[in-house]
Amino acid sequence: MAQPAISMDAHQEHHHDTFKLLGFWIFLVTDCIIFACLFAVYAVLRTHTDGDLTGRELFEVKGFTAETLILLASSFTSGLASLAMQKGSKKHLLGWLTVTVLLGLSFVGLEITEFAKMASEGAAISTNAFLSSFFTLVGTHGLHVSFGLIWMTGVMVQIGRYGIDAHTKEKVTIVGLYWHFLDVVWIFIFTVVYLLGVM
Amino acid sequence: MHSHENHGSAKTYILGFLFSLILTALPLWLVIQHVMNKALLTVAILLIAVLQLIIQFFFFMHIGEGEKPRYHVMALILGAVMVFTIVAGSIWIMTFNSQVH
Amino acid sequence: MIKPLLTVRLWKVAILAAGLLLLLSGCDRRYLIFNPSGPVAEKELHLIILSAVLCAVVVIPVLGLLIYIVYRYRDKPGNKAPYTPDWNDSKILEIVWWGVPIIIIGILGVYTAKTTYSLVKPPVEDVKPITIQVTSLDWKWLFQYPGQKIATVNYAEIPAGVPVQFHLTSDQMMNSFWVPELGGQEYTMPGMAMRLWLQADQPGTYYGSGANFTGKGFAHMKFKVVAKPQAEFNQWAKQVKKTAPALTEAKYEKLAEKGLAGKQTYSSYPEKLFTETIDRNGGKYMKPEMKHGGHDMSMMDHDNE
Amino acid sequence: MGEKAKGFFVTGDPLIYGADVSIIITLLGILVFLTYFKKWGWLWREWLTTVDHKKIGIMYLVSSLLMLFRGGVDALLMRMQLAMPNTHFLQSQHYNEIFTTHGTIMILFMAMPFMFALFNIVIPLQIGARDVAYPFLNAMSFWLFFFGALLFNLSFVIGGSPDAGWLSYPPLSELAGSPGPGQNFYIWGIQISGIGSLATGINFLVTILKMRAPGMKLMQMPLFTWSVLSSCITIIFAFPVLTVTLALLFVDRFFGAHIFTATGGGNPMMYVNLIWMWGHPEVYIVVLPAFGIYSEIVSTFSKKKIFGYKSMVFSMMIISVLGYFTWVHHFFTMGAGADVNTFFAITTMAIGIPTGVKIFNWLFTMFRGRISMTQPMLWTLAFIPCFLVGGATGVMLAAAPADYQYHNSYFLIAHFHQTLIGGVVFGYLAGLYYWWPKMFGFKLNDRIGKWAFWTWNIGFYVCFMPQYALGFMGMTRRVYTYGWDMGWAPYNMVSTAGAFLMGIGFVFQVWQILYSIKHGERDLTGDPWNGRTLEWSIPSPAPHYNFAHLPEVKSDDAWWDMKNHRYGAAVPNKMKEYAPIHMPKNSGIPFLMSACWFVAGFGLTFEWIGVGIAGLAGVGICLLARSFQRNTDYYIPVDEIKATESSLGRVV
Repeated sequence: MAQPAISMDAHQEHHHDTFKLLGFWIFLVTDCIIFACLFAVYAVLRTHTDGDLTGRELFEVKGFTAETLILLASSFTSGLASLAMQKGSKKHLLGWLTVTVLLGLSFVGLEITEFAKMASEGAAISTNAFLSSFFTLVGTHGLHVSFGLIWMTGVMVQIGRYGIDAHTKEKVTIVGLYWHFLDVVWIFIFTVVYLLGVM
Repeated sequence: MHSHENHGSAKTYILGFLFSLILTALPLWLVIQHVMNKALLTVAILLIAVLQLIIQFFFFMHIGEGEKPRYHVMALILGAVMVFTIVAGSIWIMTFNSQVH
Repeated sequence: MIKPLLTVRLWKVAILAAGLLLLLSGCDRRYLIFNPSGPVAEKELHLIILSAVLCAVVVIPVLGLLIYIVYRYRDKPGNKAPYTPDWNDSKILEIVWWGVPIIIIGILGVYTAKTTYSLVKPPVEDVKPITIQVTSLDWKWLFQYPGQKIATVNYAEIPAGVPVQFHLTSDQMMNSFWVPELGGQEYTMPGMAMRLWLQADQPGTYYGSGANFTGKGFAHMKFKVVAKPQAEFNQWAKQVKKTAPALTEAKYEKLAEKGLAGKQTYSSYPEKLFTETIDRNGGKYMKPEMKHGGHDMSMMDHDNE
Repeated sequence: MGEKAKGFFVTGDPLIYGADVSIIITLLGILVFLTYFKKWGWLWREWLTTVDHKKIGIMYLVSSLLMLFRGGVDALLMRMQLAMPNTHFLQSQHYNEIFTTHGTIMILFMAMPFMFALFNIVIPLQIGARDVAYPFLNAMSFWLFFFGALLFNLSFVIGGSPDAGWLSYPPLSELAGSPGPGQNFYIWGIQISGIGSLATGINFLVTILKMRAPGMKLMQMPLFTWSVLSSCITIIFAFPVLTVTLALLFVDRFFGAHIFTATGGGNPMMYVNLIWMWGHPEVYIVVLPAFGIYSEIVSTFSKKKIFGYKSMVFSMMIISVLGYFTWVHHFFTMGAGADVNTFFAITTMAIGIPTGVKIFNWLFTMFRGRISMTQPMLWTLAFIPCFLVGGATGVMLAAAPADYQYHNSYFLIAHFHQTLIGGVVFGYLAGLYYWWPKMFGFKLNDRIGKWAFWTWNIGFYVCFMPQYALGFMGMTRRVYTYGWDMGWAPYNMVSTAGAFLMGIGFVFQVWQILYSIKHGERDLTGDPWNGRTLEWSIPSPAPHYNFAHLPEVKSDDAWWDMKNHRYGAAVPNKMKEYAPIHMPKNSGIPFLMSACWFVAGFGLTFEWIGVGIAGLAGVGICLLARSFQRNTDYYIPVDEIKATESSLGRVV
């Protein structure tokens, strides 16, 4: 970066920024395919309870509604973070990212509690096909969220160290996109798994 | 990167958030109150979910932005077709329609 | 009406193909697929011949063209053939080679669809069919005759000229039930009851085998299907009923252990053995959909009860 | 643990002891060589940490040729066992392992890396770019593939090979059917390399969309570039499905879940459904780039523009998307019903249409051209009849009721070997001969090459034509032995002879490479074939920045038109000043991170949770370390560019 950029290379540099974003969008599409397969498995196996409890008996409206709202709110706050970044306010950017991470942590916490409770009621991943597909689908999403939390924390440390520059801007944009995407996936988990489950 | 700084405003984020809240509450209410029969309800809440997806794509993820040609939008559309193929195709195939008449 | 309409229409095509097939097979009895011994295998053979002929219509001229072009336009000093380095487009030619394959695939598609739908129906309508329940085990085949209440292992007897509906399942690994001279195969899947219609026109002994890999003993999962005139078949069944031992739960357990087995014959079997096998392997989830016909693409017919 | 330790090393088979000894000797040899000649630093700096697409391509190539050898030996062992009835050369268990590894290796560890080798070596040069879009990710893809393949091959000597078939259908591949670690090796070997393949798909998609030379429009891209684009589109939609399917199988095996099990409500057919959703597009992934290669070669060696360019592009795009809608033809016989079967039969036949169109276009490219019989062209000409017949038997297989008779028989085996060898392998070999001078700066010897070509080709037909007949005779795949009663013996004998001929062909090629390293015709022009596309405009081998000046493209066949001063295209940029070139720095992280994946995969294979977690933690640390890296690139100064260019004989 220290070298003076010549016009041709400046042109290329500019491209490199949009490259990363395009590549990340395509990655998100591949992630969509991953979730599509898990949804397909869940849709096929959701009645295969092998005589055990069904979704209606296992899912708690209060719990999954809280999870939904928390994740939605965190998606909103991560949006506010990128807004703060565009205004150049490092303080607000870090503030909103912290709120996002805290919301994300409470989401993961709630999910772990929910899973633990189900397991204690004898509804574990090895119980039957329905629960296997439930835990893999919702668990994969949970893993994505957990990964996102570590990533976002890493980005926050970098903002703390380097401030808002081209590198950190790009990172915030991409991790924000990832975070919104996880909320979009959750909309379908909320609908297909939980709402159809308690219907 | 600096040429199109327009990554949404506070207004779009707040609007998107409000819409999403409504579109979350609505299907929840429909399901808890059993407003219609199961088949219709299923279709309704799935449609609402798709609507919320579209809202978030535009208000949170700003898919309309970026330089042309918008390859990421093409990728998403093709991705949507594939997602539909995977889910609907699997259900169709696995609805074990054994060769009985 | 023993021969369906398809046969008559395809007859001429079949004669054309006969030369080719003669070269290939010499109509040797060892080429099981070219020796259909029942209506199902016959229909399938007709489709095979039709598809081969339709493909040959394209393949042979193209091969000729290839040889001609490569010879004519080879890079050799003094080659007087025309040379047009920038000629790269011709609407008419493009239409021809998009059009011809589309037509060929269209014809083949129609016949494929017809045959596919016809094979889910009994091969003949006016004879009362019999049912045989087939269970693939590691590594042997169990045949149960719900009509006669007898069971056999690694061989099956059937009445000639009578449509047989095989109900196929597996109590272990997925296999595939194949008697080439009588017709194509169908998988045996744990938890599912697949239906396969076959029929032998003439008495005879037909080769059958498992076609989907199941592990160590897979290569030995062969069986014979013996077709007999109805009277002899009845006689055989009666004889078995009188003389053979019974297949008890305990004996079935033993039979289901991994290993090879010889031919066996049983005068009876636990009545619900077949359905219980299916249910135990997840079959209970398949039933409601089977009744529905299940054409609905949404998840509605997966409702919790 | 004691039980497990006892089964840790594979014992009891002289073939495997022999392999053990030769592996140890080879490894020792390499270690001694590197230490004695003080090459460790060189290895690390020039290869293990490189992000140069050309070097990565060469590493892919070497690995894939090694895997071709391993897969080929597997094939020969199988053919030896089947040459005669009732042979006791291999036990059932051993035979099952060998056909499983043969299939997996040939598709995932031979065809895929061979394809990626050509992607890497050719694409940036062909579109006039200095590197791929994400050079770091590109290096990571390679090392993920490398360590995935290593893990898979390790099963041969440690723990035992997988033995449930190359697609490992459950319930056989579940814990109940395959209790040993072999199946876990399969899952993690493929999973780790699969992540790399997915990343490569994204990488080249963005490279082609975003990094073309100034002026090159989409419809001016060379057809190989188009074919890679279509192949990458298929990769990004197909590979995630493989990832999920294998992950779910592992969840079943590791956590005792019931997704694909026969018990507990699981559904094995769902696995078959999912794995073919990847598996079928996979064959198009590997064959589409081969189509691109043929297009380049036919046009170059007929000295004529490719015929029906638009039609070629259109048909490749149709294939890449329609390839996603045909997967059920792999299990017509699972009783999904007449509706499903008819639908997928027709989509499958329909995909034959664009494929057929391409053959006509190649023919008419040669028509009124001037065909030179070089090695790349020979393989291309051999491909056409072979693929034509293979494609025709594919259409025959697509007719669902006919498939009931072919399914899992040797007819099917003959069919897919004809498309995969005749289509894919011939294509990659043609590409290898074509671009070899660009990679290494010399041509491969012609005389030995012709010997290799003819033994390969005659061997192919001798090997696989009898297998069609065996299919008609009712011989099913994956039987390790058979009797005298069915009359299969003579055909099997002939087939085995053919397989050995192909083996001899491979030996000729190894000899050809070794011989040509010493005696091959040097390429000093950079354009030994009188090529048409940009990769031939630069020296062979290409300097590490590829293009001293980015070329400006005004037409398709860009280099051809530059050479012939057409469409206002000048000989590129002679007069322009050089400018410093922006390049990515080397990095050791891809290698280390993939090594951590290997540790994780190995731990999870043996269910040693601690090792698994340690490996995954290592992966995480590498990711974070990369995220914190800032100075990841540098500039090549003008003096260095000048020096390099003049040493390569280019005017400065």
